[in-house]
Amino acid sequence: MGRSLILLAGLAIGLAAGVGGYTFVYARGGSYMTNDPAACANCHVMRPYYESWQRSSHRSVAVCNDCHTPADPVGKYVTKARNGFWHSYAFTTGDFADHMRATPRNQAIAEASCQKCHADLTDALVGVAGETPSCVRCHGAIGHPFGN
Amino acid sequence: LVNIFERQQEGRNPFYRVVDLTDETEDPAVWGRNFPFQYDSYGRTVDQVRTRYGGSEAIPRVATEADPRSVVAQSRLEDDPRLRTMWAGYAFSVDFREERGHAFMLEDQTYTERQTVAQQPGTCMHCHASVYAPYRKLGDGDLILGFERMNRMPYAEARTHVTHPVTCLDCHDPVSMRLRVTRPGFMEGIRALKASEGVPDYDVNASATHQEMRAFVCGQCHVEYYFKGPEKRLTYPWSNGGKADEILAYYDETGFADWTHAETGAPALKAQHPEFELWSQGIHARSGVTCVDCHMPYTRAGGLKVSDHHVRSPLLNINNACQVCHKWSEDELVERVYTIQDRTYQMRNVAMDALLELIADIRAGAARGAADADLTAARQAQRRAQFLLDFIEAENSMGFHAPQEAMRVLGLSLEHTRRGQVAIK
Amino acid sequence: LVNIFERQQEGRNPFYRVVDLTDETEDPAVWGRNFPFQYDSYGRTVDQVRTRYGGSEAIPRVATEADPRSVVAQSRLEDDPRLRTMWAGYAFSVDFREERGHAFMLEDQTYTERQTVAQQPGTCMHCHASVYAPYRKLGDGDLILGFERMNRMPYAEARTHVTHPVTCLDCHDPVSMRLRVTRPGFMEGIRALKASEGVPDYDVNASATHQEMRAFVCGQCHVEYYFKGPEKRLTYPWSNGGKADEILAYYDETGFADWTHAETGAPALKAQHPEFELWSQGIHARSGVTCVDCHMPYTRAGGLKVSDHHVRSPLLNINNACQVCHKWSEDELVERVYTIQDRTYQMRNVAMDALLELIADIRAGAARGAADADLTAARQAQRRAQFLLDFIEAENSMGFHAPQEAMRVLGLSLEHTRRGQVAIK
Ligand code: HEC
Ligand code: HEC
Ligand code: HEC
Ligand code: HEC
Ligand code: HEC
Ligand code: HEC
Ligand code: HEC
Ligand code: HEC
Ligand code: HEC
Ligand code: HEC
Ligand code: HEC
Ligand code: HEC
Ligand code: HEC
Ligand code: HEC
Ligand SMILES: [Ca+2]
Ligand SMILES: [Ca+2]
Repeated sequence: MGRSLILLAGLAIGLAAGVGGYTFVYARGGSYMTNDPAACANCHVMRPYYESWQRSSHRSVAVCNDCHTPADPVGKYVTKARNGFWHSYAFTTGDFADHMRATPRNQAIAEASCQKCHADLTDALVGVAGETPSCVRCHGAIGHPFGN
Repeated sequence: LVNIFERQQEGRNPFYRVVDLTDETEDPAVWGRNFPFQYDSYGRTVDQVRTRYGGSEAIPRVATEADPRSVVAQSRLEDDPRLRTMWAGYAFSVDFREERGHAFMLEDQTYTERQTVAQQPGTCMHCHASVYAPYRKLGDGDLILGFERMNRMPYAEARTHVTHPVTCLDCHDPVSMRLRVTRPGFMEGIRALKASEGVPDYDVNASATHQEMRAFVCGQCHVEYYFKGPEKRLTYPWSNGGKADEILAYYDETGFADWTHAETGAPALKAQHPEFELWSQGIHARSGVTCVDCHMPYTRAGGLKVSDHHVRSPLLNINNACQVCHKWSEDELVERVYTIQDRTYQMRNVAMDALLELIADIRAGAARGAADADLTAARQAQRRAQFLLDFIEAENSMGFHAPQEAMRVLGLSLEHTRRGQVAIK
Repeated sequence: LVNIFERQQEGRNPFYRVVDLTDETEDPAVWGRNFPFQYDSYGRTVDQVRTRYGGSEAIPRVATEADPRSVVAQSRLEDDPRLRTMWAGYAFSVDFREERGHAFMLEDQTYTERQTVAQQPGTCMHCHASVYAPYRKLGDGDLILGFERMNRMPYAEARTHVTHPVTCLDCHDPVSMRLRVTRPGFMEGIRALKASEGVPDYDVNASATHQEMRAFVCGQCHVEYYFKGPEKRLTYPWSNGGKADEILAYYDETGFADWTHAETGAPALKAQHPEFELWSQGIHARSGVTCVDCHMPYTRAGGLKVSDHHVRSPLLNINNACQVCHKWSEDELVERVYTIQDRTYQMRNVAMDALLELIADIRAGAARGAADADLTAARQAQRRAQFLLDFIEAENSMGFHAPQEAMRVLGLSLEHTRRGQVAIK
């Protein structure tokens, strides 16, 4: 099946379901709506990240969506739909790198997520910096310790 | 009258401002009332602890009229007498010590014997005292003008205009607490450097990112410099670029020399603490890791994360300085640093022994009346070999800030020595 | 959408065994029926793509009776004619090419002109053919005995005993698929190295960790070596340690020389591909990062995670080779490698120009009848400078495997050259 066709199919159903169409159903993407990390691990390509998260200091305190979706409820589902669609599309076509990198948009979301829980602790440095410094720069391993 | 510093939406900057700070507030104790954690750690820069190549050792001495210090750092000249030969005829051959914490900067400069054997200019003050307020006062509000005026004074006179070592005011805006560059030498130096990279009219305080500022505040002083012209203007020689050989090319083009070598007559150069320049060539700089990340790492203080103002060797603070980014054990991290430093030290010694051979060869050549052309070539080689060697010798991380680059520079030093010996033998 | 269905299936499926493999199964095609992914990628080592300092370029040539190859890699001698002088009088000065993929190892060895200008021993086969089964056959089941017997044969005779380049059998146990060391040269070399570190009677296949094995399988061949004694026993010179200067000390103690330099009469040494030795001194080795992590990284084949058997330059495969550990962009990672390699290349050239000056000085010295003592000292210096330079020149990562150590070795080379010139001038 041609990529453009998949894209169309994906778009059609995807928009309806809010996330990646056929893939969505088949890959138990319904769970995309839940907060259960196992949902993300439905895709074997997510498994390494799931596993590294399980080894992270945060496994007991934060799930995928705490760090990979924005705080506000609307943005949360918009992001899920957006990622859900593109991940489903990429997964279906197999068109993605073995070692994926968060898109700038999702990097920003992950960065911002730290503040959700640590604002009190970091107010001082954030205030003086005049901008929120990158937390990931030093705490890169927080969600996923060395080696996915 | 407790007024809480204006909070942005999420309630940032929960500092209680018990006093108002202005651009005239020099005394760190006053700032300390608003920021006790930072003030306390700032005060701890009086500690003296030695590492294999860094830190410093507290050497007791009998205080005298001329030099009231009862404790100094170890003498580098006694550790390695070859330095006396390298610097023959220059003040550094009389007194050169391991550097220690910020708290000592003003007294160490005031009482070094380098002051007694030579007449030093007010320019020196730029990096050893809190000069921001004094410059502005001298310049009737104009920082640069005050800088120029103090440069021209004899050291003793300039000394009467300053009171503190580097203090809060020198790195922070008193109202926003943002980092800022207050040193004319760096403002002009970084402008020249950016220009050499094709960025015109660079204004550091307007254009630098927050991340860059975490290195620039240190680059104000931890850099190679010289005094330009009769007005002794402090100048950072970066208009060709910041690498050791680019700086050497700048000095060769301008024909500048710090002094004439007493044993060979070579137009010699002295390199000084180019931490900022060497760091810039390393993998950490390339990865956005700044001086502050390692020398003032965040630390937990009560319910806050604060920057450790006890500026010191990271080897004395591995946990905060390195382990957030590197999951290796403390011992392993120290070993990694020592492995890098030991290699650098080995090559430094090879290059220094070779340089001393060249110096001896030039003396012998002059004694037996070698051809002027050969002598001149050999002296030029000595000037260059010596500057490149000194660049790594004077840099204070023993190569850690950029391990491969440090070895490249030492290799180039050895190459100049070789050519000099070929020319004169 | 079949695509995704397959992927979920693969996700669960382990590989099937359609054929049984034994210690006699040499043909990779047979193994390929059980392991198609690995076999396919293994086959791709015929690709030739060039990077700034690595990979290789496919140069078409007219096949001849003597050399039927219609494509070879670029000549390193044409790229840098100074190598001819460094190796004057040795086979390498006649033909030396950039190395290419594993698929070519046997034919490139068979047809290099180094075979026509010199009589090579069967020992050569150790690293260019699948010798595991042939050794055991020759030794009536005894690997070491077979190794010794083939070493003593002339190359042409030994050649008739082998069929394949390195193949599955050489790195894998046919039943468990576990990694294993099959090369006597490495078994004995690593034993000597461990002994020098105080570990007696080291048996690599019994004692090595899985992680170590991921470097040892490569260390079987990517190492410095020489042929010991009349029985031409392949020997890895590690009993003093694996650093360049420790290996040089070993050769000096044993008084070994590869050949006599044609222009100076120096007892010269040739260093060859010490990737394993240099890597061992680097930060990656220290961090447990092995050859395989970068040159055979895990890759997604359908839903399976397999090791990429297309062994090649990691710069042609940055995402799998580097980005698993480094979050930098591909361009940035390539730039980091080139920055390291360019520095190494600069110092390599400085050291080589200096060496050629020394060679000229020795010739001039001999011509004007300089004192024997001086000539001997200069020739010793040439031997040492040359070996250390060649150690980095012959190493194939242009310094990347251990950037600072590579510069240290080049610096030591330059130092020997300097001393040699001082001795003879
Ligand atoms: C405590 C915060 C946190 C949690 C919980 C977390 N992650 Fe992450 N994740 C991050 C950060 C930080 C990054 C890196 C973003 C960057 O580099 O800018 C990241 C990156 C990723 C990436 C992209 C790979 C990369 O390196 O850019 C994937 C995929 C991912 N996470 C999946 C998951 C999944 C699946 C889960 C749940 C099983 C999860 N994450 C849980 C913080 C988290
Ligand atoms: C339908 C399969 C699937 C599911 C379910 C899935 N992912 Fe992914 N995800 C992918 C694929 C495929 C990619 C690679 C996309 C690319 O690189 O273009 C990816 C990439 C990512 C990335 C990095 C790239 C980016 O877009 O920033 C993050 C972060 C991520 N996923 C998080 C999650 C989280 C969190 C969940 C659960 C809420 C999740 N994924 C569920 C398939 C999936
Ligand atoms: C859903 C809430 C939540 C999010 C989101 C979150 N954290 Fe945490 N984090 C916690 C909790 C709870 C702890 C453990 C309690 C404590 O020590 O404060 C913790 C601990 C930590 C610690 C100290 C322990 C350790 O693992 O070193 C660091 C550092 C940290 N978080 C950084 C981050 C960064 C960086 C991010 C964003 C990438 C992040 N956190 C996102 C809740 C969160
Ligand atoms: C320059 C490096 C750096 C950056 C940037 C950084 N941190 Fe940290 N962080 C540290 C260090 C060092 C510590 C350890 C402090 C200690 O343990 O004394 C730390 C500790 C923490 C802790 C644990 C405190 C404790 O011991 O309970 C949390 C939570 C945290 N950081 C969150 C963040 C967040 C959120 C950000 C982004 C706003 C951030 N960090 C940015 C270096 C950094
Ligand atoms: C990645 C960490 C790191 C960064 C970034 C870094 N340094 Fe260092 N620095 C070190 C280490 C490690 C040493 C060696 C300390 C020792 O030998 O005890 C050192 C040594 C020093 C010394 C001598 C310290 C002493 O105890 O004598 C000075 C001064 C210095 N650095 C200044 C700087 C400046 C200025 C910058 C930025 C331009 C910088 N450093 C960037 C880690 C760092
Ligand atoms: C106003 C000039 C000035 C500024 C700005 C400055 N330093 Fe220094 N620094 C000095 C001087 C002078 C000394 C030596 C003091 C002495 O030996 O008496 C010194 C010493 C040091 C030492 C050596 C301490 C020891 O124990 O040996 C370190 C480390 C250091 N500085 C790092 C930094 C860092 C990091 C920054 C920026 C955050 C910085 N400095 C900013 C002038 C400065
Ligand atoms: C561009 C900034 C700068 C200027 C200008 C400067 N210094 Fe320093 N000085 C430093 C730094 C940084 C250190 C700490 C690093 C080191 O010692 O290498 C230092 C260290 C010292 C030390 C302690 C170590 C030693 O050398 O014994 C003395 C004394 C000293 N300076 C004297 C002077 C004198 C005298 C002058 C003027 C002729 C001067 N300095 C000008 C930046 C400067
Ligand atoms: C040599 C430069 C320097 C001096 C002197 C200095 N600071 Fe800082 N200070 C810094 C740097 C760098 C940071 C980190 C700022 C950032 O990253 O935004 C910092 C951060 C701070 C912060 C913000 C919270 C935190 O800890 O990160 C406060 C408050 C502060 N300093 C107060 C002081 C006070 C009070 C003094 C004098 C007693 C002082 N500083 C002296 C360099 C300096
Ligand atoms: C804010 C993060 C950060 C901090 C803090 C940090 N490093 Fe690094 N370090 C890096 C990065 C990034 C690299 C480059 C390799 C990579 O991309 O992972 C690196 C590389 C290194 C290397 C290998 C490069 C070389 O020069 O050989 C050593 C050794 C090292 N760091 C030691 C240290 C030590 C010791 C400290 C503390 C004094 C330290 N680092 C502090 C991030 C950091
Ligand atoms: C951290 C990654 C890494 C590790 C570990 C590593 N290498 Fe490399 N290797 C490289 C890079 C990068 C190059 C340079 C490739 C280029 O210049 O195109 C290279 C080059 C080579 C080359 C020349 C390749 C060519 O294309 O010409 C050989 C052969 C080699 N390595 C063998 C080894 C061996 C054997 C080991 C283990 C003993 C090893 N490498 C370990 C990254 C690595
Ligand atoms: C049996 C000996 C042997 C073993 C085992 C071996 N190699 Fe090689 N390797 C060679 C030879 C011979 C060549 C050169 C072939 C040629 O040029 O014809 C080579 C070439 C290479 C190249 C250069 C490819 C290019 O494009 O330039 C790389 C990279 C390499 N090997 C890496 C490895 C790694 C990694 C391992 C272990 C997983 C390994 N080798 C195991 C003998 C071996
Ligand atoms: C200890 C293992 C080993 C032995 C023994 C060995 N080689 Fe190699 N050979 C290699 C490796 C590894 C390479 C690829 C790396 C390189 O070319 O530097 C290689 C590359 C080559 C190449 C291709 C590149 C070039 O030099 O033109 C030729 C031809 C070659 N060897 C011939 C021989 C001959 C002839 C002998 C015997 C005199 C021999 N080899 C013995 C390991 C070995
Ligand atoms: C130069 C050495 C070498 C050769 C030749 C070689 N392999 Fe491998 N192979 C490896 C290494 C290294 C691994 C990684 C093993 C590990 O880390 O456990 C590996 C892994 C494997 C695995 C395990 C699954 C995986 O991909 O990680 C299989 C199956 C395999 N190889 C099959 C083969 C086959 C079939 C051939 C011949 C066509 C072959 N190998 C030739 C070195 C080699
Ligand atoms: C399995 C993990 C891993 C892989 C794969 C890996 N690295 Fe590294 N790399 C490291 C570690 C660990 C360090 C040491 C610094 C540290 O502790 O973070 C490092 C350090 C470095 C450094 C700084 C040290 C130096 O020599 O300057 C560079 C550059 C680098 N890596 C590039 C690469 C490149 C290019 C590749 C791929 C060819 C690669 N790395 C593959 C883990 C890895
Ligand atoms: Ca010191
Ligand atoms: Ca090659």
